[in-house]
Amino acid sequence: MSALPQTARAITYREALRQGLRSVLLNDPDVFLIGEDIGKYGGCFAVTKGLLEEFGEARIRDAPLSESAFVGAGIGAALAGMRPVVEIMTVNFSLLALDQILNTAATLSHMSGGQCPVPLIIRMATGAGRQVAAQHSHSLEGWYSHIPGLRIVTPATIDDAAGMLRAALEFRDPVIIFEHMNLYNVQGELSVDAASINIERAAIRRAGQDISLITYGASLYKCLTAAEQLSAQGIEAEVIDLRVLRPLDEKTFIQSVRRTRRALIVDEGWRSVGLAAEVGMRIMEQAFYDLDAPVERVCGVEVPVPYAKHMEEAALPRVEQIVTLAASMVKHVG
Amino acid sequence: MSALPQTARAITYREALRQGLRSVLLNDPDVFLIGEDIGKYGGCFAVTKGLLEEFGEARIRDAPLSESAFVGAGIGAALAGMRPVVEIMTVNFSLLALDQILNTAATLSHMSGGQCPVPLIIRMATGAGRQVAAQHSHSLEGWYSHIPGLRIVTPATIDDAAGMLRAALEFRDPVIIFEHMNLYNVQGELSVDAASINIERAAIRRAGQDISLITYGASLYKCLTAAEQLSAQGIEAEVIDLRVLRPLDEKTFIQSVRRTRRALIVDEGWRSVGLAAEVGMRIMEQAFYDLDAPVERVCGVEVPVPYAKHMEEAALPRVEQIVTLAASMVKHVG
Amino acid sequence: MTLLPTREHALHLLSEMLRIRCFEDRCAELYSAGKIRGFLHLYNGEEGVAVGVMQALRPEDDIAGTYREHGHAIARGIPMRSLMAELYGKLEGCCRGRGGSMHIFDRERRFFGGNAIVGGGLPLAVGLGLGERLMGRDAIAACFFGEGAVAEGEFHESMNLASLWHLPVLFICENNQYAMGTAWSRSEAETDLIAKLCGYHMRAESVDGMDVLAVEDRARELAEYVRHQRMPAFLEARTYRFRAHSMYDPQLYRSKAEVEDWENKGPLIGLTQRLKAENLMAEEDFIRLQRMANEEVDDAVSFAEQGSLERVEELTRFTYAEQTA
Amino acid sequence: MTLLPTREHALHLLSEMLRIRCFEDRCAELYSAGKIRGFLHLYNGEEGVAVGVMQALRPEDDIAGTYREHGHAIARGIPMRSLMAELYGKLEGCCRGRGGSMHIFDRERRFFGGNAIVGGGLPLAVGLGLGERLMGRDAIAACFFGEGAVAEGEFHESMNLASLWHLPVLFICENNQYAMGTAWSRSEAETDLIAKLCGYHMRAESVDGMDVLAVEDRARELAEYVRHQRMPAFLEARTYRFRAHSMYDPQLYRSKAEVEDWENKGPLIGLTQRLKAENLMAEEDFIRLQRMANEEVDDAVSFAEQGSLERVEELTRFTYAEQTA
Ligand SMILES: Cc1ncc(C[n+]2csc(CCOP(=O)(O)OP(=O)(O)O)c2C)c(N)n1
Ligand SMILES: Cc1ncc(C[n+]2csc(CCOP(=O)(O)OP(=O)(O)O)c2C)c(N)n1
Ligand SMILES: [Mg+2]
Ligand SMILES: [Mg+2]
Repeated sequence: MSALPQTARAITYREALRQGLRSVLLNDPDVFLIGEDIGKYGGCFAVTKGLLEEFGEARIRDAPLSESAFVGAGIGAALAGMRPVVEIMTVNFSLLALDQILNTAATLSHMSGGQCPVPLIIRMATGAGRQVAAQHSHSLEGWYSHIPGLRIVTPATIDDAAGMLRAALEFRDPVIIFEHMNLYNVQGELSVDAASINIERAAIRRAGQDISLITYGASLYKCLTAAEQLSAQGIEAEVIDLRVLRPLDEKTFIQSVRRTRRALIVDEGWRSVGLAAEVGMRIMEQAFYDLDAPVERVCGVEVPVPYAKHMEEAALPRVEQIVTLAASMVKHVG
Repeated sequence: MSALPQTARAITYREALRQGLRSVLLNDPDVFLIGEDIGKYGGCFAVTKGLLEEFGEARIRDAPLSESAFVGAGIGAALAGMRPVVEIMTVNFSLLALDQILNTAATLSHMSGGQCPVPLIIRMATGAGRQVAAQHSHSLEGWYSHIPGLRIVTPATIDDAAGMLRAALEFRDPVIIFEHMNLYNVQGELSVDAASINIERAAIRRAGQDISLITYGASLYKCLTAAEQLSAQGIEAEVIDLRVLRPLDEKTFIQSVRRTRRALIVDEGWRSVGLAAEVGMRIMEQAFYDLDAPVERVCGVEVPVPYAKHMEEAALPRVEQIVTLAASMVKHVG
Repeated sequence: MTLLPTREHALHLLSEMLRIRCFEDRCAELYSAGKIRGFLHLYNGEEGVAVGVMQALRPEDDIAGTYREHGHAIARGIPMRSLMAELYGKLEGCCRGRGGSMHIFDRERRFFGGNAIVGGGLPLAVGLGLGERLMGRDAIAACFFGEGAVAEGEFHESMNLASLWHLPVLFICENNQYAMGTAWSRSEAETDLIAKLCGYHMRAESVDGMDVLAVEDRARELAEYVRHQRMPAFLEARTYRFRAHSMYDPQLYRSKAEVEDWENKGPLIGLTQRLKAENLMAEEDFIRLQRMANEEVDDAVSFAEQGSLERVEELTRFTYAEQTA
Repeated sequence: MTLLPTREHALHLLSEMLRIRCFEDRCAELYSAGKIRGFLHLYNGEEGVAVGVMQALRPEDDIAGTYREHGHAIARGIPMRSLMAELYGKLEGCCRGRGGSMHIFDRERRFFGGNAIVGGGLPLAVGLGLGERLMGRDAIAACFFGEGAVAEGEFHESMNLASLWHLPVLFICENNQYAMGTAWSRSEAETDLIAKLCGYHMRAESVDGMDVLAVEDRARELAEYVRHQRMPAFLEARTYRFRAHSMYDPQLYRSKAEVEDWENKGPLIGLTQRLKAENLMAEEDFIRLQRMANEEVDDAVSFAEQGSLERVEELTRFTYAEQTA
């Protein structure tokens, strides 16, 4: 995580998320929160800590363990005119609510001929790296981005953590915000006014001309570190943080690849039929003749994430893998 | 559906599935069926009709509407030593059981260090084309094939409908069999001994040297029809039926593409982050230098499938689209 | 036996039920004629439930129905034209032809579907109730669902949440005794539905769903309770569907005699007989109402026939909301 | 008050509980020392439930636990060595280090997890019961779960299915009154769990989970019922967890006094006092048992310390079964 600047006024990603929540709660009386243990307990990852005391039980609603019902409750409340922000502890548990998310939230606007958009925000933790094993370590945000009607965002930076929620509320669509578990403790400076954060564009986090490293979420930091190491070898990588997985901002990465002529995609999700395949395929479709080498991907290995540390590490994208593959791609062809 | 031969001894896809079920019920006393309305009602698509009368209530178990519990019941019974075959009426309802499918069935074998494989078969209907609208028309088989630990198969032919179940029972893994709703009434001859059907290899359904059309499920017939039309234009398309979406048999299509140097993927599932992206990306990774043109895809449009016939048609891959795109790809380069 | 209301109201109830019956019978014909496609689930026999309950609701209340929701939609006042046009897949349909029979929406009338996932409307209705509560309005949410949904996990979660959070939701279980071909007793270990409800600390009662007056009576009382106590309530309406589950159902699971038995207890027959017995209605009144209903359906059909088709260029429109917040 | 069993059996129960307590306390230390990682949920205070219930089960019976399952695993007879090695992530662990604390499996002892999805083990246990029934064996399935799972849809579906299908499943709800920070009364509209069960037509009762003898007594009776009647039964064990939910929990939701109160009612204290009062045990017996437990844990720790690591080349192994059918 060293790539993120540590400054005197640094706050954690967790605090940035909390500031984002506080500010929308303060600004919009229709915003309220639902989730398991977000109130009295303070949030399973402590993101919502203190909000119950500040905003009260009506707006910070602890829910019983019933993911399907309380996501559905969010959908209904959104239809009634409120702006619910629902927390599901981790993406693994969201499978219990998938019927409501896919069959209802994502579908109602179109199916009703535009009458019933569902302005619902869902936040969930995702990702591995804390040895919490198979049933708590999935990275399904890429998988979710298959679903039309949803907007999928993956804040990786402190600014995005603070500002994406407000930006999401500008839409009247269901938006899912995926927070990588490994980022909560990351520190950084809140550098911009949250008002300028959008959820429509990817961001170039590092400029370079030799290869495009395309990524999102916690893998951004692995790519930035890899880019530093590549730079030491004389290879300048451009690092693109997709930020929004659906609708995908292909313009930013296609333009980058047209310049660099090589792309490596880094995605913690399982490799097959994942987000990396989509990014690669878009490049195939739109920049094939610009490529000097086939697009490659470094992804999560296709196994349920194991507990043991060395095995978990082996299952996730590693900096050294990125560096080696990127270097070989640049050197391979002219 | 004209591409499938109609003969005197023709049976329907539905009958072929039923024969497959009967034969495993007859051969293996541990096989039993669970599902909603598979018994008294005769199956919502009439696949299981008559089985209750023949095999009795203990082996043909009508389940109440509780997808999660009865899929879980299948998992547990499999662990106890039985060979359950669970029917979920359509893939849309399977979302209610996704926790059991992903967090348990797909995960147990690896997570338990190999102690607890889950030899469970799940059958479900998939696909659009019958104007049953958004909540009954999803094609999520490609999406499911993201999940390690599952085997995903998509019988498209009469032979596969009859034989894939037996082949699936040869594995001790969870296997999901996706039956496209539009195929149930298709007729054809049962041409081979079901014993020779495997669920490991893709099949070349039509040989050709100018372009590879890569597809599966009901779209196979669209591709075969398109191939005939292309042939009239002097273009010989090879048509590949993937048959198994996970683990993907890439060898067959990579070899084909190496020969034809062009590939068009046809997939009724939504385009982004779907199976077609994976196939395209594999070609990128393994046959990039053999390609004369970028791989293209014809997929389901990214909307909940609408009810009105003309709109539904517009949302699904069409023969004319395949023909036009394939022809332009062949003419464009080379 | 519930007291008879004024003649005017009684005729209104009868007329509403007749309108639904006529609409449904016509739908069956139109389906055979290939004008309507997809899955079609008709409400014949259950008209007393939708009509009875709807009397207790106000325009500001929210409604969630099932895929067997033509009756709810008509009783709620959605114009037959917009409904029929929807079944025809026409642009003039309430959902511009995107929804079809199982997905009727009318935001203006606060009719939030039409849901083809059994049990899927329950969490949504809980949310509508929550929304109303948080918005500080005194509207309530009414949720119709079949008894088949009771076995689903979403039922359980929704009952608990509505009760725990004191939400103004009126749950109406249309217990027509079959879920497709599965008899109630073959899907539930405990077949006394009201006994089941004791797990949720919620006011609950049963009513004869074939008696529209009884349904109205209980719905009014429960709706008032929900509205004023801001607590959910549960009404089981015992009813029966006269037709097949959908247009594909050979009905192997029940006997003709059983169906006929129930037909004789039908909601239209019951009310008609009572009104005639009490001299509140003559045969010509009935004929007039039936004719009016038929004419309304005729009009809806010709409206639908003349309707236009959405342009296919609009296919992806509304996948995302057109307006931002 | 339940009658005391033989001295030998009483000491066995005490010893089993002590083994669990020692193991859990050591786990807490090892977690602080960084030897164990991930989420760790300890069973302190609830030992009477696992130990009491396990007396009623036979080697051929199936078991499904939760992520707080060290106690179940130890009481079932899974060697501490293989358990501790698993917590260390070592190849010698029961799952070769792939599972960790929340995912303990031991097929030989028919211990089917370890499940980190709240409620996730319930459908699985229903299936184990179904499997036993269909295989024609007289084994039963025992399913442990926390009271937090009761609000989940999977609970409802599983209760209904087990009862409807007459499956031999013994459900044991470990009601320790909190699901993470959520008190039972804040998650359930109806807080009488046995009343809730009336919706499933299933034999159900509550027991003081702090009294291992009472738990054993009720579990034996219900297990016999399940085994011979081929019907499910439900046991609520009222208990309390002494430690935080997991290693990350500041316990803002309950007072120190409440915890202390319950500690004084602990299952170890209770049994120890009774045995001493009845002169069935002397202080040195207790000390001996404790020493033995400690030694067993010491041994398990050194076994785990000396364990090896799975080769990373084996990462994808077991994603699919190695043997075909
Ligand atoms: C979750 C889910 N599972 C299965 C189905 C298929 N299905 C459609 S209607 C139906 C029966 C529902 O019965 P009930 O709830 O009693 O309503 P009714 O049709 O009797 O009005 C079934 C099983 C579905 N639509 N949704
Ligand atoms: C479906 C699901 N939702 C949320 C969680 C997060 N979670 C883990 S344990 C827990 C509390 C469960 O409480 P209970 O069932 O009472 O068991 P206890 O921890 O008290 O033993 C929660 C909410 C989860 N693991 N699974
Ligand atoms: Mg019904
Ligand atoms: Mg608890």
